[in-house]
Amino acid sequence: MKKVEAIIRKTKFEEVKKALNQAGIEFFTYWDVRGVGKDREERTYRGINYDTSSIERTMLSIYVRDHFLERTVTSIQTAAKTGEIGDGKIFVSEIETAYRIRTGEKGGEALYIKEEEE
Amino acid sequence: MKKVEAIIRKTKFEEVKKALNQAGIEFFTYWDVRGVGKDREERTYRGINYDTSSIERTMLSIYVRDHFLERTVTSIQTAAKTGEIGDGKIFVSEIETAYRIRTGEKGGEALYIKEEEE
Amino acid sequence: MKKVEAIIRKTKFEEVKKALNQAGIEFFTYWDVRGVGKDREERTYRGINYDTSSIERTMLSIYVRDHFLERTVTSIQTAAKTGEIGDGKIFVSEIETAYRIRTGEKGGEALYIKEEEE
Amino acid sequence: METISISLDTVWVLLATTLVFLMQAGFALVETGLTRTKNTGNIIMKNFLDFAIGSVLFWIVGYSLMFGLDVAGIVGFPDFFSDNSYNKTIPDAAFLMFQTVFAATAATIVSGAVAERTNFEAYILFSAAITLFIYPISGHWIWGGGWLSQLETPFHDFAGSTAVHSVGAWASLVGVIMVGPRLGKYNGKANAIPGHNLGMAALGVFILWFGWFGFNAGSQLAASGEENAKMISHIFLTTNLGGAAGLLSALAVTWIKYKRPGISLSLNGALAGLVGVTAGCDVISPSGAVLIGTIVGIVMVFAVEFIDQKLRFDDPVGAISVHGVGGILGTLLVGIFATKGGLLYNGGFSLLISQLIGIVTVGIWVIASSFVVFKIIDKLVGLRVPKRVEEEGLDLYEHGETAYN
Amino acid sequence: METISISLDTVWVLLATTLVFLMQAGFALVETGLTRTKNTGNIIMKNFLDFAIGSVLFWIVGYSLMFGLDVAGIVGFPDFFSDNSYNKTIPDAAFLMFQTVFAATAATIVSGAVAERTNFEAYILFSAAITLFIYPISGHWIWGGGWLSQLETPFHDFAGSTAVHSVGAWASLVGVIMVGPRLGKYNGKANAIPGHNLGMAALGVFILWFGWFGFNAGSQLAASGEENAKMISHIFLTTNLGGAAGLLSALAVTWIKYKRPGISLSLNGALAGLVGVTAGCDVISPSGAVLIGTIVGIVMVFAVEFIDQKLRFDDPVGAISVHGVGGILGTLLVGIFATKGGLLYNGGFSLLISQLIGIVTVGIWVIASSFVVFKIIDKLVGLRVPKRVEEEGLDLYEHGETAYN
Amino acid sequence: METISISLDTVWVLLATTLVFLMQAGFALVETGLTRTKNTGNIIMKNFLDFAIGSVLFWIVGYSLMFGLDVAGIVGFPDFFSDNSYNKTIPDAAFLMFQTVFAATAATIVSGAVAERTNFEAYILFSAAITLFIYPISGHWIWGGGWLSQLETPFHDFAGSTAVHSVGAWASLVGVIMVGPRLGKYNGKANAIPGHNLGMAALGVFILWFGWFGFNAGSQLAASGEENAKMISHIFLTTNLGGAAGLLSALAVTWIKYKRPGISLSLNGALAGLVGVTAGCDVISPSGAVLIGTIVGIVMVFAVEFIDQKLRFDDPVGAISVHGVGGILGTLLVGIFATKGGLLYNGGFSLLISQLIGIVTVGIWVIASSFVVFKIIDKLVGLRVPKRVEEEGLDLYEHGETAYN
Ligand SMILES: Nc1ncnc2c1ncn2[C@@H]1O[C@H](COP(=O)(O)OP(=O)(O)O)[C@@H](O)[C@H]1O
Ligand SMILES: Nc1ncnc2c1ncn2[C@@H]1O[C@H](COP(=O)(O)OP(=O)(O)O)[C@@H](O)[C@H]1O
Ligand SMILES: Nc1ncnc2c1ncn2[C@@H]1O[C@H](COP(=O)(O)OP(=O)(O)O)[C@@H](O)[C@H]1O
Repeated sequence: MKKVEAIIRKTKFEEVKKALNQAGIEFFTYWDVRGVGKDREERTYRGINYDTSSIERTMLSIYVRDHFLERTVTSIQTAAKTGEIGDGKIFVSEIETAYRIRTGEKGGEALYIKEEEE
Repeated sequence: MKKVEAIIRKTKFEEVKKALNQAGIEFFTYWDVRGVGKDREERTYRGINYDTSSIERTMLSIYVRDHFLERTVTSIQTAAKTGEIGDGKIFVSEIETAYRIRTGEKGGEALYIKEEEE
Repeated sequence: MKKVEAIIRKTKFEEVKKALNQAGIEFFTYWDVRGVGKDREERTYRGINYDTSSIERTMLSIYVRDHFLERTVTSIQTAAKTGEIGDGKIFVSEIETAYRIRTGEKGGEALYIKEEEE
Repeated sequence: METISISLDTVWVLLATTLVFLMQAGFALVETGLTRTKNTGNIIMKNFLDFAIGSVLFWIVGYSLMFGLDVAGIVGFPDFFSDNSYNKTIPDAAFLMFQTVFAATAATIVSGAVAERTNFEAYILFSAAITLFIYPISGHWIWGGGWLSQLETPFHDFAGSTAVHSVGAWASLVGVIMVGPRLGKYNGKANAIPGHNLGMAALGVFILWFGWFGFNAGSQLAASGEENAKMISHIFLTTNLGGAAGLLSALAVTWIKYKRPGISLSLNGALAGLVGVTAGCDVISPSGAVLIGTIVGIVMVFAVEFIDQKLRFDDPVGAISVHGVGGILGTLLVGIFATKGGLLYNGGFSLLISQLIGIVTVGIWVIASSFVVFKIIDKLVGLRVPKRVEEEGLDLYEHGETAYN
Repeated sequence: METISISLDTVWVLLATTLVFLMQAGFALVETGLTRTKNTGNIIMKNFLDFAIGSVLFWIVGYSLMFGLDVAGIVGFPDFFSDNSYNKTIPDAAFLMFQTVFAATAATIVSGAVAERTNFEAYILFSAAITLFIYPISGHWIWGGGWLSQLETPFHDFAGSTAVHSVGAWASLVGVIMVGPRLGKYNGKANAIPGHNLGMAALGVFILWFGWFGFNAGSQLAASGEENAKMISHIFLTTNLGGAAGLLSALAVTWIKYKRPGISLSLNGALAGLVGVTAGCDVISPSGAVLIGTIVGIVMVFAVEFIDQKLRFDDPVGAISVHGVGGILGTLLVGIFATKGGLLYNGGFSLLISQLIGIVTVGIWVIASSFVVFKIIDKLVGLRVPKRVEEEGLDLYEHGETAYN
Repeated sequence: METISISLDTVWVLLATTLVFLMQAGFALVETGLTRTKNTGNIIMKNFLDFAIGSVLFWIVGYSLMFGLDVAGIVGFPDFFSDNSYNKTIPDAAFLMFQTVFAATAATIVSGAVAERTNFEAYILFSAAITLFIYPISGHWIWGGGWLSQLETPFHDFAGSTAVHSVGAWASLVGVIMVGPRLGKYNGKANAIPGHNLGMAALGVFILWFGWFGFNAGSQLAASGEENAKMISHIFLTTNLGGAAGLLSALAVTWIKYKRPGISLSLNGALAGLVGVTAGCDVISPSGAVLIGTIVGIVMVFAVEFIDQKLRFDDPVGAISVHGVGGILGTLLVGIFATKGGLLYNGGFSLLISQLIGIVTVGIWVIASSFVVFKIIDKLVGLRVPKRVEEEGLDLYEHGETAYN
């Protein structure tokens, strides 16, 4: 099982969501973060310039079974891209195990609705 | 050392916290996230229906020593369950190492107060 | 490639950011979290005491190439420390791979600007 | 009377009307501020509907029930769409408007008390009932020439500690009990469910205080002539001192009781002080206002704790304590502090007794009628939202819209 | 006229001025509440600048164009810095101030409609143009002694359903079309872009309603004498019932159409009802106000849907529907509901026809002049912000400051 | 004087009182908006306490010190609980109420300047001192018949640029220096600590502007008679133009200096402009108001930068620049722009000199007395919260309650 973390532009969220849905990824979690990166935008607050390079981004956290990994990454990659600095990153890491709280199912099963896939 | 990530209903937070405390887990971090899942609720904004399946959830991030893992998972599992769709998930992954900023302690030690356990 | 997660005091954010910059870490992502820990502060709302030990913290998430790991940890360690309870923790885990959305670059490359380093 | 006097009185009443109107915004802010994000939209809607429904129904029916030709001291003679003149000095429409914003105030008090778990339809129906007849009938007793105003020593409630605030509070009490506490409020012990935005609540209290000048001084219904000018000035002073004293005393109590100066209870203290001086703002001295405000502010904090933790009635915004306890005490203390007729000023007990009679009978009427109305509504549409809706928020499930995005 | 009457009239107009002034805050809150976090600072600034620029320019130029000596029924004779007396009863400065806050209202309507993607400089220039000559010229026709007021049956727009609200709405329409929709609003289908804070929007509506009492009743420009006292009281009543009916009817429509009582559209309903009764608040009966409010509230909801989903004009706050549809219908319905001269009251068609003439000609004027002004501005500085700026927010890129930190 | 005139004057003053009262909410919003989330509750409480404590203490003591029988030009004869009549025309209570809301304004200015690090108890004590004697004594010099009003060419401060605003600002200056900067504000360089909610701050500025009409035009203390009617209308106009010009000029400066139109400094600009015209709103022409507003708006921006970055006095909301620089300049410029007695109008230097004398002596008085008071408070309870409290927020540690949940 893999965890895919993607830091994307807030404005690209709807498109990424749609792309993920089309790729069969129906479940994920996301929240607002601030990213510090190259796309600095200088701010001025009451006469003080402060180079806050921090810009609002959305973090997606998606847990997928291994064979879903590729299409997840590709969907995000494609949908979140604008080609300009600041598009964000995708990170993949290993997850040992998963549980579905509602049923107590463990492992890969926790990630899909059994009846639906069969 | 393990990292337990749990995505739970906001409304279950207090119960989960209590359950974790009773299981001896006194430290954790949490924040608000939005979950995209099966429990879609349709919204209407100014005449446009938009199926936003995103519902507010709480993400817990708990770093535990291996022998604490089971009871952590069980506590959350039990306390966060309502049995209805949308209860959330628990994910476990491996953490290589940890540091306590205050003392610089490294590894497992960073996760408990030495004096207290001995 | 490693992922460094650090839970620090909100008030230490600016210093940590500066320290990271000086150590050559120009990219990271952060968001507000609430930490449950030892530094409980009792609250009273309309006559009810409720021991919410939860205090606002900042979570940093930094993905670095292996040879950057040490200095990343050290920078945070030093800059975020006050010596009082509640300074927070740093956790390190393994990341399998990374992608830069803008270019599609994969792996370590996704984490630095090639031209700059050469 | 000279036309210029009429004009000035009209201007006064109309401007007071606008001030009281804005109290609707004040209530909306206090109530949303002291509850949770997920129900913000719902509470806003309730406050708007209170006013809109109240404006229409009070005009059509309630107004005449309250001020129409007295029938046996109990109720005004119904006269739909009110084309009679119930006030001799200012134009009908001005008097109707002033009374309308008062009626809406009584209604809006309930919305905070039953917030975060009440079925939207049920609430609307109840809100309609309160402006339709609950408020107008007891209002008739006090202000419309009914039996309380015919007592030998007439019941004295100048601007409505009882007529408006207690009415809202009694209805809230019945509502809170019948709807039951919010999920998670009492499981073994009483839990704190902190409001989501104290800044909003604070702005609401400022706006209410602002509106209260119109509420109390506008109730003089006149400004022309030296007597009126003096009286409205006096009312400004007593009103303001009442609010200030309520705030300070509640703050002091929380500071002593809970070791730290509490924010949301201090805000409630200001409101309780204002409610407290409303009945007697015309007949008490400035010092009397400070004393009443202080007493009410202190008692209110204990009342919140008692109602919340002992009685376990879940009133998220403290409406029962602020408007009920404040309203009762304020009305009663007129019998003690009134410079004419008050116990302290050698007026004997007769005023105090009249006050007591008014408090009790209005209480009985509102409790009884509210109970019946809530029962009927419960049968019709159900008082409470389903568990899931309450958990995830009324905004999403009842309105399909969230307040914060 | 006696000096005391002048004084009372002056007090009335000045206090109405403060109420209308606060509507600027109401607009700012509604507009920020119904848009996104990232543009909050920008919208606030636009609302402040509307008022500041309007205050200065209207005083220097617009005021005389509107109220100066009539030139061929078309425009007032320009008289910079207005030291002439255009009103016989109250002091010049009072009349100027009252008219200034009206002019600023017309301007501010546009800011919501074109929010979230318009170049800040472009907006400022347009806002200047509207108070400089667009609003004053049609205003002259209606209130300044121009041709619409010289019709055999004069065009009746008591407080500005057309003169103020429709003017703002027509300009909004042109702006919305020329600036184009926000990124992501229409891609294949029409998407919802939910406002970021309905609590703000609700407070804004309460404040607007509050200010509307000054807007409509202040337009009487007098309070002294029995007739005036009756009239301003009457206006309070019709204004309030119009707003209430608009809210209730819009709520009902959303409830039926979308199965659930919509929040933001109900808020718009209250505003639409208020806009609707503005033209005729002096000549319609209370029941007429309820009917007009109801009609406008219903039509507004359909208008929002039609404009947004069929025409695909992206108006984030519904300004065109509220002020335009509300303004047109409200003005027209005066011809039907006016108790003197209205169709329903055996007045025949002549008033209705005058109303229609006024609506159409003002529409043509504002559309044409706004179009030219927007074209020129587009050439000068460009109407729209770059894609990147729109995506990341105008606050950050245009002001270098963010509203929430 | 006729009683109807008294009545109208009373109505005027009372309504102005409500407007000025609401400025408390305006200050609270500006101050919370420009500071951080973690201290929101604390700032709210400070604003409420200012007003509540001020209402009580000013009534008991301050009022007589300010308006009582003049003792050697320095102070009024103390007369506790003020039962003397200090104003010949309107009722005592009306005059007291109007003066109370003024006193509270002076006090509340300080709360923003020392926000986010001051010990709550210390602040309360200081706030009490300011309404108890600091403000009343200099107020007596200016408005209570004291020596400044006895100068050959009397010091002219119509509505309180010096008497209210500068007093608040001088006290702020002393407070800011003695309390010291917020942690993290200056480490090597001056750091930006952005306010948490510009929407709140903007609403606050709108509300302050709204209240300012009452502040300035209410200071006429009369509305009856043609002269008064003209004067209050004139004041409305100059007040409004001052605010508008301040906003526009501050905006222009930020745009030029920082390349982009700054939001929070423009808001400050409006306030500075309003402060600036407060002293002379009765004696300057509309054009004079625009000029004063413009000058003050420009200087204020430089002052903020200078105080913050050069002097390194940490004033989170810019109170010293807005109320101090605005107050000083505004008062001084009366000597230049007053249409009677101003330098530009051939009035020579005598008024200018009187203005200078007033500015300087009031400054000395407030600085000296504030210094002593702060020193004493520091000994008693300590001026500053512990490091940990400041870091984690005053709401949590001082009140045990957080504003946002
Ligand atoms: N190494 C990293 N660790 C954590 N977050 C990162 C890292 N690199 C980039 N990000 C996040 O991705 C966002 C966009 O990355 P950025 O480097 O600015 O653009 P690009 O990937 O186009 O070069 C940043 O704002 C930051 O939130
Ligand atoms: N694969 C996943 N990746 C990330 N988040 C998930 C994943 N699956 C579920 N979640 C989160 O858990 C929440 C509840 O899950 P859901 O599937 O709706 O209910 P259930 O687990 O009861 O079937 C979702 O709203 C989402 O936030
Ligand atoms: N095991 C853990 N899992 C998740 N978060 C933790 C854990 N331990 C500490 N934290 C986070 O770090 C913060 C500070 O830690 P705390 O234990 O209070 O201080 P210290 O590290 O100085 O002993 C906590 O508020 C919490 O957010």
